[in-house]
Amino acid sequence: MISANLSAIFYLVSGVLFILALRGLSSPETSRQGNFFGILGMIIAVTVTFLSTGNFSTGFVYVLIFIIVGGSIGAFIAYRIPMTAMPELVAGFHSLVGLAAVFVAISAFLNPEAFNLGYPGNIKLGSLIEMSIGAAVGAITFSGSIIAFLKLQGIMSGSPITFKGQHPLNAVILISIIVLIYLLCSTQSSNLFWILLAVSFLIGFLLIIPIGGADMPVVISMLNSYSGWAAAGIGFTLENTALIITGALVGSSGAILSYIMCKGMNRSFFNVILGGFGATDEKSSTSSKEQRPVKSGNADDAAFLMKNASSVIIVPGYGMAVAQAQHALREMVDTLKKNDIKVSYAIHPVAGRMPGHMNVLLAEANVPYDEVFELEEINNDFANADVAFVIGANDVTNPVAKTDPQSPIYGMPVLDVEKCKSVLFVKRSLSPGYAGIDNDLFYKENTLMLFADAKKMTEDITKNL
Amino acid sequence: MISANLSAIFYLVSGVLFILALRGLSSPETSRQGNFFGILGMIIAVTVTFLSTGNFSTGFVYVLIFIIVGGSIGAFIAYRIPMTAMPELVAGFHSLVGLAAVFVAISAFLNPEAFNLGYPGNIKLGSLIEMSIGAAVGAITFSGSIIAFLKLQGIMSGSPITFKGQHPLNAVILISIIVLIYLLCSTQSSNLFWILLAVSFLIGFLLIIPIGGADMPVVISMLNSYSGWAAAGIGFTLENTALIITGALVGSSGAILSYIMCKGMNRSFFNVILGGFGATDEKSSTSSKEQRPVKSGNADDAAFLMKNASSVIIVPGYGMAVAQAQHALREMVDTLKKNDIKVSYAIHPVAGRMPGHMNVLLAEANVPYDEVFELEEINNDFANADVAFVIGANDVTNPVAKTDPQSPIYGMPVLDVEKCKSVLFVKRSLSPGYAGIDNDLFYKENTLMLFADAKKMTEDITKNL
Amino acid sequence: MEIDPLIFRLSIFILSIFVGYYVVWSVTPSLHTPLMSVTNAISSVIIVGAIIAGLSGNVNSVFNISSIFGFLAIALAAINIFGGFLVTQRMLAMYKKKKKDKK
Amino acid sequence: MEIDPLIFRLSIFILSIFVGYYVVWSVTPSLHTPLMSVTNAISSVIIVGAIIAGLSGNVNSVFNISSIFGFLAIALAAINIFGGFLVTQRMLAMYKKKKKDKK
Ligand SMILES: NC(=O)c1ccc[n+]([C@@H]2O[C@H](COP(=O)([O-])OP(=O)(O)OC[C@H]3O[C@@H](n4cnc5c(N)ncnc54)[C@H](OP(=O)(O)O)[C@@H]3O)[C@@H](O)[C@H]2O)c1
Ligand SMILES: NC(=O)c1ccc[n+]([C@@H]2O[C@H](COP(=O)([O-])OP(=O)(O)OC[C@H]3O[C@@H](n4cnc5c(N)ncnc54)[C@H](OP(=O)(O)O)[C@@H]3O)[C@@H](O)[C@H]2O)c1
Repeated sequence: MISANLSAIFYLVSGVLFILALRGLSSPETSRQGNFFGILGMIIAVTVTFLSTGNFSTGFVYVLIFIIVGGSIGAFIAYRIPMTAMPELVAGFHSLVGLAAVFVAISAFLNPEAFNLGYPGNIKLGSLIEMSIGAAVGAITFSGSIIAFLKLQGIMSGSPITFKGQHPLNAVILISIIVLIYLLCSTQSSNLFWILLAVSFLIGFLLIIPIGGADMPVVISMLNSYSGWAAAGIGFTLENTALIITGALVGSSGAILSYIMCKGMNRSFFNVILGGFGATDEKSSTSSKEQRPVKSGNADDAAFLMKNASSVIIVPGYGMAVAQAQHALREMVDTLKKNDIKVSYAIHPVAGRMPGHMNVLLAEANVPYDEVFELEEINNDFANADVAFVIGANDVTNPVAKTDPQSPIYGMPVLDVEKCKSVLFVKRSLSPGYAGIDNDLFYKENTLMLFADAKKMTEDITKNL
Repeated sequence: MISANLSAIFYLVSGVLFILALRGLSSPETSRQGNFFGILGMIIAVTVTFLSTGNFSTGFVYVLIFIIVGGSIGAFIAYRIPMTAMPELVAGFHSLVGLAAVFVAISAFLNPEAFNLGYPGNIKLGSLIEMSIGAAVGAITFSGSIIAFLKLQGIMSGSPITFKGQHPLNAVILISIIVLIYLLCSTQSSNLFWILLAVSFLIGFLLIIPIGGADMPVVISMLNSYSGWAAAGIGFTLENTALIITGALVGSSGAILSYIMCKGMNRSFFNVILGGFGATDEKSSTSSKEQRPVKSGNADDAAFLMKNASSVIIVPGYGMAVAQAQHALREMVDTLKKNDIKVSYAIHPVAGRMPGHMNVLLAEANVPYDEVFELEEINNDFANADVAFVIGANDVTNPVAKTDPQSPIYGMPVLDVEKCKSVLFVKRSLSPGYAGIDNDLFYKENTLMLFADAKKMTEDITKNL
Repeated sequence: MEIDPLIFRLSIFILSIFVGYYVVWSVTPSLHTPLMSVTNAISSVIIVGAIIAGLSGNVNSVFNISSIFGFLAIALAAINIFGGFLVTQRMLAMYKKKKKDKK
Repeated sequence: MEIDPLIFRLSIFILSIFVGYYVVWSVTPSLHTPLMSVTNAISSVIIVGAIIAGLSGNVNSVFNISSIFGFLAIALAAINIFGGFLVTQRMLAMYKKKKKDKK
């Protein structure tokens, strides 16, 4: 058993280690060390908790057992999950953090003595407020993440589920949560606590269903932020510095990532959160325009164009992830490089379905990260490149964002692929991407459409090179 | 009289406002607002202190009087000081912070009851340690800054004062300070406290005299950092959050600026701090090489060259500050611009004598900051510019930093002025700059030397344009 | 003159938000996916609370209604901790620089 | 189970160092001189200690050996505060963008 002071110092140390963990991610070189700091911080936090309770009885053994069980499941998932399923994985994991926060809050509510928070029915006011906020936010995180997970997995339809009076209903429920917390704190009634939890689960569910499947990344990130604030709330209850620091870190992190995504899509955060985007427009816009002529080609044509190019820029998008084409792509690029063709990759901030999605997939396929460039770094190079090879990307290349103020994506920064001498588009049809709007590029003079699955097409091209 | 809790919250608020003050400096647009936050933070901190002592007796009146007296002096200095004297001003102000910290520590030592630190001769151990460290660092800051001030003002010679056994002596004194602190804390003897202060003043003095006048900016910044740590030390003694936060901010700020300067000069921090750089080399290198022929011209030649240029890059340096030539320069540039010549300014990170020195001077002369570029932003433009107008700068243009591994400034980033079609050098002689090494550029084909005072020459050129 | 510890915690919280803000903005965009998974892992430091809850039973009954929720929370948090750190590790291991084949 | 406030202060100190590190790196180089003068001003928040010291005398003797040092410190800090903020203000007021003469 160690003193409260000593454990407070160790919790501080682990908080600082978590800061260093995130700091490490400022560059790929330091990132692995950063992750190590994170693991170290967690080990310290857990060990100190054991030492400060000083309880090594049977309970301790069970704690270990549950850690091992949970840990094995986690490790199994971590090694098995394909890189393309990262968005779902993150959503799933968030739901667990939310649920864990709820469970801890329940436990503290039922047995406040174990946490030094007073006695059942007479919990310290401050702790009760923190605890109920933590529980409510945790519950919202849980049910919201579950919906996000189901939508991303495709188990639930991605289209927004809307009904009349949805927003007023949500507003009423949110207000009732605040009222419930107030009543709970004044009466200490355990019934109110359970009602609060139930209502919070419900609102998490209701808040997310109207949001389209493709907006889920913003939602996940927002829920990430929530889970951070929930953790911080519990941290105040438990008077634990590590939790407070971590909660604030995670809270900021999620908020900033949501902001980055919204900016990358040129949409306001509220526009995303209020939902209903995507599904309906899609059908209307696809039907009308498909008459216009497009030039389409096959793998042979593409190989010919690229063989005669001196520089090629690859623009991967969501379709590459769907088709798992990253390895095939890498092989194609290797062949191009053998022919002394300069190849680089251009990644749009919201290419794919989560921030950094394309980078992970390319890294998985052993593409060195110094060949991969961000939008601002590479956008001027398109004018000097011979071929833009757009694989499964669509919206992020759509010039309408620069030209048509009516377009829903107007003002979103896009990759200037049209400035290349020729543009190759690998996709299966003329159907639009996530934003549901037609891409004028398909009908341009210098565009060649390659209608096929991304992986199949890339392999074919490699054969023809 | 307000409660300890309430004042703690206000101190936190003022700490946060200080953070926002520094944050504002991330761009000129937000900087004025940032300064306002800083002022607000200070007002809050002072007001809360008054309210929390709750003492509005005669003492309070005297406090106000001293604030008004000090404030008037400060305001007077602030409005009168020429922008060229910023380095001295900062050094002078630092010495005051250091001395103030010493006085507060003395007062706390003599009357610990007023600070809740125990009783004379029986001060709480922790407080005594913090207090004596704060006092020692404050004293070093004071005497060190005084020397820096005198050297920068030219009252004291800028050349390093070195003697045999200097470093061992300093080491002995530094060790004795630690021993003194230890003894002081174990005996609580007030004699030891005075000895500690005296020795700290002495070491501050000894540490700075061997450092050359031109290295003073690094020293100032280092002392700035010290004054921050001293403030934080006193903050721990007074249990004051605002002081702790501020101390850490100032401490980091000074350390980072020292680092930036050392990197800009490609010298190690220890090389600077151990001193003895500059003075001796200067003479040896100037004498030997002066035979080589240079092309020198007059204002007329310079005006002719510039009139026929389509783009001119101005490279200001320390000499511009000495000559107070910024206003004349601005007028010259205005005339050039009227003739449709594109003009921009290139600022090297260590041009002048303190970080950002040139930027302030140009701003004073109403040069818009979007015409002023940093080294990385503009270095590639020299190749396309017609004329580089180097005014009072020398080391920051010296190509030897790129070519000669023997040179003391090898590896320091420099402005590539030699890539311009022609280079104009305004300085009074062929003597070297601060680093004391000859500049090959003077003898190049496309260089024209304009030997004169910078202000005089610039005015003459304007007349001839 | 004692200051309520809550105020200190509030200070820590606010300063951590500043740190979080800056530290996350300094993350390179290409590592945003690992960022999401690692924040996931570290936010599971809530396991600290879960452990206290799990150990809240007495010698006679390790399992009571409150400790059961604690144990469940431990398992959930453990999934996240191991899952989060390991998947991050796996991703980060893939980020490689170009091999310098040509000298 | 009370935690020593010193530990909280230590936490605040460490987190502030992180904040300071990031906030100062984010300062644009052209404002490094104002940065030096404003840090000067804010570090004079030590005036808080000076005021307490100055007010430490009793009703009969406002000036005692300890309060005199306090008053001196007040004056020194005040020079810095007013001088520092005002000179910063003066400098910052000079930083202007190009006027858009040509429409
Ligand atoms: N990254 C993020 O963080 C994030 C977050 C939220 C939203 N978003 C949104 O997601 C979109 C991302 O843009 P994006 O250009 O990457 O994707 P996109 O615009 O959604 O387009 C993806 C394209 O891939 C094609 N595709 C699908 N499966 C394919 C397969 N197996 N083989 C070949 N092609 C296939 C689809 O066309 P076919 O059906 O014709 O094949 C589709 O047009 C943006 O609108 C962005 O706002 C991104
Ligand atoms: N900025 C910082 O933070 C900082 C800090 C520490 C050290 N330093 C050092 O300071 C140096 C700065 O480089 P720099 O190029 O700006 O200056 P420099 O290399 O010191 O050269 C200044 C030149 O100005 C000329 N000059 C002096 N008075 C003049 C007048 N009235 N009219 C015309 N010319 C005059 C001098 O030549 P004449 O005598 O022939 O006229 C001298 O060669 C670097 O070596 C840097 O490492 C800078």
